[in-house]
Amino acid sequence: MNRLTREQLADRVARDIPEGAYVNLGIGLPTLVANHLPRDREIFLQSENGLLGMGPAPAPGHEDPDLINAGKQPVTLLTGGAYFHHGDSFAMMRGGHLDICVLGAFQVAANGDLANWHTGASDAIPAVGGAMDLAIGAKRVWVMMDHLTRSGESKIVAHCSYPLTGIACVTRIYTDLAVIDVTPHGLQAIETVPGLGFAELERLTGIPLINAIAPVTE
Amino acid sequence: MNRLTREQLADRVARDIPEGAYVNLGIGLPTLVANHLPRDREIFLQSENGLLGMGPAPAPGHEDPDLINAGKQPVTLLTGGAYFHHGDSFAMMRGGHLDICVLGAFQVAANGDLANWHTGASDAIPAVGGAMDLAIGAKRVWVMMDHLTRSGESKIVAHCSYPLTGIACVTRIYTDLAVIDVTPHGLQAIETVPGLGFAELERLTGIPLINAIAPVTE
Amino acid sequence: MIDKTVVSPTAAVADVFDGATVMIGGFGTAGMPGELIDALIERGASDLTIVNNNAGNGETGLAALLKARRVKKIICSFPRQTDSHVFDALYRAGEIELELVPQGNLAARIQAGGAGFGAFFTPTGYGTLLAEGKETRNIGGRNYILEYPIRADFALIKADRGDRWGNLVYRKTARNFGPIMATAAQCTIAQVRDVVPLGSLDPEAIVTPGIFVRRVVPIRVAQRSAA
Amino acid sequence: MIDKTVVSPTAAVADVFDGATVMIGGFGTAGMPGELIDALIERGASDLTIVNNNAGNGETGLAALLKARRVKKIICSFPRQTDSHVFDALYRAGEIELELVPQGNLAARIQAGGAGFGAFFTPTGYGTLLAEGKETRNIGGRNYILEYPIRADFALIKADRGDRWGNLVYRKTARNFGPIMATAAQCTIAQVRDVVPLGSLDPEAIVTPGIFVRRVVPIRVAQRSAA
Repeated sequence: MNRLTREQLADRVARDIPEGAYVNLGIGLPTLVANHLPRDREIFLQSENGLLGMGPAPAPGHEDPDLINAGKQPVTLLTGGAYFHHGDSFAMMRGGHLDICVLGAFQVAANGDLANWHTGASDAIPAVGGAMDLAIGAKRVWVMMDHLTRSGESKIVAHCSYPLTGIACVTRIYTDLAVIDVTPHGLQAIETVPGLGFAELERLTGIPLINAIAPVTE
Repeated sequence: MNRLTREQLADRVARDIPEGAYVNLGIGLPTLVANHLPRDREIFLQSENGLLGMGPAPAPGHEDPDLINAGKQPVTLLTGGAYFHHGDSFAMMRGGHLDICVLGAFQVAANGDLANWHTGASDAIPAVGGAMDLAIGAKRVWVMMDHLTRSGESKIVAHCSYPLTGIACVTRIYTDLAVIDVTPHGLQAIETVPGLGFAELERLTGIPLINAIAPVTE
Repeated sequence: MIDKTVVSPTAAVADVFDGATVMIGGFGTAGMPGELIDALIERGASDLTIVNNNAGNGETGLAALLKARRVKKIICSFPRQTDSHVFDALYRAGEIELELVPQGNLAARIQAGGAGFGAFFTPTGYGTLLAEGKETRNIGGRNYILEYPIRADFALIKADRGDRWGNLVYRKTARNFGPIMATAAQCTIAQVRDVVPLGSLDPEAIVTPGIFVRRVVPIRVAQRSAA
Repeated sequence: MIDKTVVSPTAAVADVFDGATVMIGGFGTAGMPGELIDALIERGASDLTIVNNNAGNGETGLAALLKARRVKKIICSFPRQTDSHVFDALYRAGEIELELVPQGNLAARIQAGGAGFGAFFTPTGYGTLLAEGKETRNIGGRNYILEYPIRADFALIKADRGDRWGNLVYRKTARNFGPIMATAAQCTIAQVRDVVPLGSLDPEAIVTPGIFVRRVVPIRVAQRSAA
């Protein structure tokens, strides 16, 4: 079995974003998706700090401290992009206007519960940012994460043990091992990496999955 | 006794608007105040339909159908004025940012209740516009009206018989006979037209007033 | 390539269905999307619920839609005007339902619809006829009523210029309800004086970002003045 | 003649009092009014409640205000950052109170403060730790929590250009919280790169109309880069 690298995972997610989609990429891993968007599609990236039509990182030496993304990294604005204030930006997010948001996660539960803002450790300094708004606002919430923790535990769980970001909000999970849809009937695996069968995926995940993996027909 | 004409009343109100005030003039009679603002003061007129820094009516032939006031009459924009949408406009009004609004009225009660939107007649088609927002939003709500109805009844009453626009919201009443403050202790007359004494004013008004009319010292 | 331009007003409103809730921009005739309304009349959809500040002026635009008896209910703040005789007659005949909303609550309810809120406590209208039956609450010594969002299936608005991504700028006080209605409808259709090349609109001055706009319909001024 | 220009940052913040609630614009350092914060530190007002998206970066600006121990409480969405060591240390020592608010609820609470609402039902945070103890309600099948407005005694913000009436325009994503904080404070103080003559700002593109701004403080770029 070949786990996807971070860049391969970003590429896999990017492939599913259709032309014309309005998309927010969360800080961290999801930010990588921007570099993999198909160049022949017009896709609109929104950043919570007040821009729509976010472009790639500027050339070195052309950074503008007044033009940053949610992760506070320098970005650019595409021709046709627009700036707006935080009130308007979160109205856009909360109001269901984004087609897709892609978020990192600590855990996703079988019902789509998301935990991605707080480890729950008593000495941790909590910080939430826009995560809870994105979790409940976008039409589709995609999670992008490693399937397993460093110690080998599944991050897809029956019930989240970390504090929640949003309830039953995740619609699809992209991991380095599989693509899994959250459905009313349960988690439905639709794709695995080459060399990984459904049974082994289910064993690694540790909770029941539905097998909806398309047979390889080539 | 010399009742003020409409223009004299507008002039009287205008005299009390200080430099730098943000002011909304309601439709109808209050609109006349704009023509009487002292030319040596910078006063900011707001119009509910999305402009701040409203100027006088345009010269004939220079009307712009896209530049109107709340009464849908053509106006102009002063240098330094700004346009905004209805959400922002009513946030400005409801949020307490206007120093003064001047409204017409059917009736004002002793506690400052205002009735100015609906006669209550069963066959009347009700229309409220921005009146209720103005009544509760501005720091000071001034009413500008005839003291008496055409049939000679006082429009200043113990309790409004017409449907209310806002509760205990009026702070000052300018009529063609007097200037009256709404205070926690009751209605306090501070000025009458020449030839009208306090006793006669109170008799015409029909409810108790407090006499705070400054003696003529000249 | 994304191009939201739709050349014909008729095509732009072709999917407005019977029973739809339709927001229509404008304050009086300023900002009223006359050509889109004409196309809507031609389209023939009926039993509409209309959200507009007013209830039509004269015999054109919204008044013509009312006169064609396509409107079941209107949600507005100021129906009665000197030239609102079409509405007045329908209302007196009991042939149109009126939900009268103070103008600021109307704006705020539309904004709440666009921004995903469930309800909000507003001071406007407390203690008046228009608050009858509504939930009230005293918060911090002040009285409020609870108001709910308004959302629509379609918003028909008029802007000044737009681009193929749906970005819009407006003209003077014709801006009024356009930007907030654009956020609260499933499908926002904007008629504009001109569709300009992408990048022509200053990103600092775009009032409605394209995310809120599905279709942009250029109406040449010659066409407009004939309407 | 109305002229809201105040040449000195020190004079502009001279009436900020002990115990005041002060909104400070900025998302990270973009839009942070560095010179006004420096003047506030110099002013010496203490026991402040600060509203900002973050809790300071490095050792300058808001972090310096925290380090000077002038802040009793901070209301923010994202205090923990790679360079938030000043806040981190105060927080771990129990020397600063933190009210953590999801970013969109923070923005909406500030807007509600500016717009005169009493409270609002928002879906964000429902069912999470940050909703504990808050009123909830199911409206139309969706769950919401009730959030209350935030208002302030002062707002310190940074804009790009302003005029003597207090009209402001911003620059790129440095706009962020400035326009909404300006509406929610008793006294809004804006530092700008330049005070331009009245009429220089396009009335269609003014983001903050002057009604929301009490003082405009020009900070020349040379000054700014030295901060």
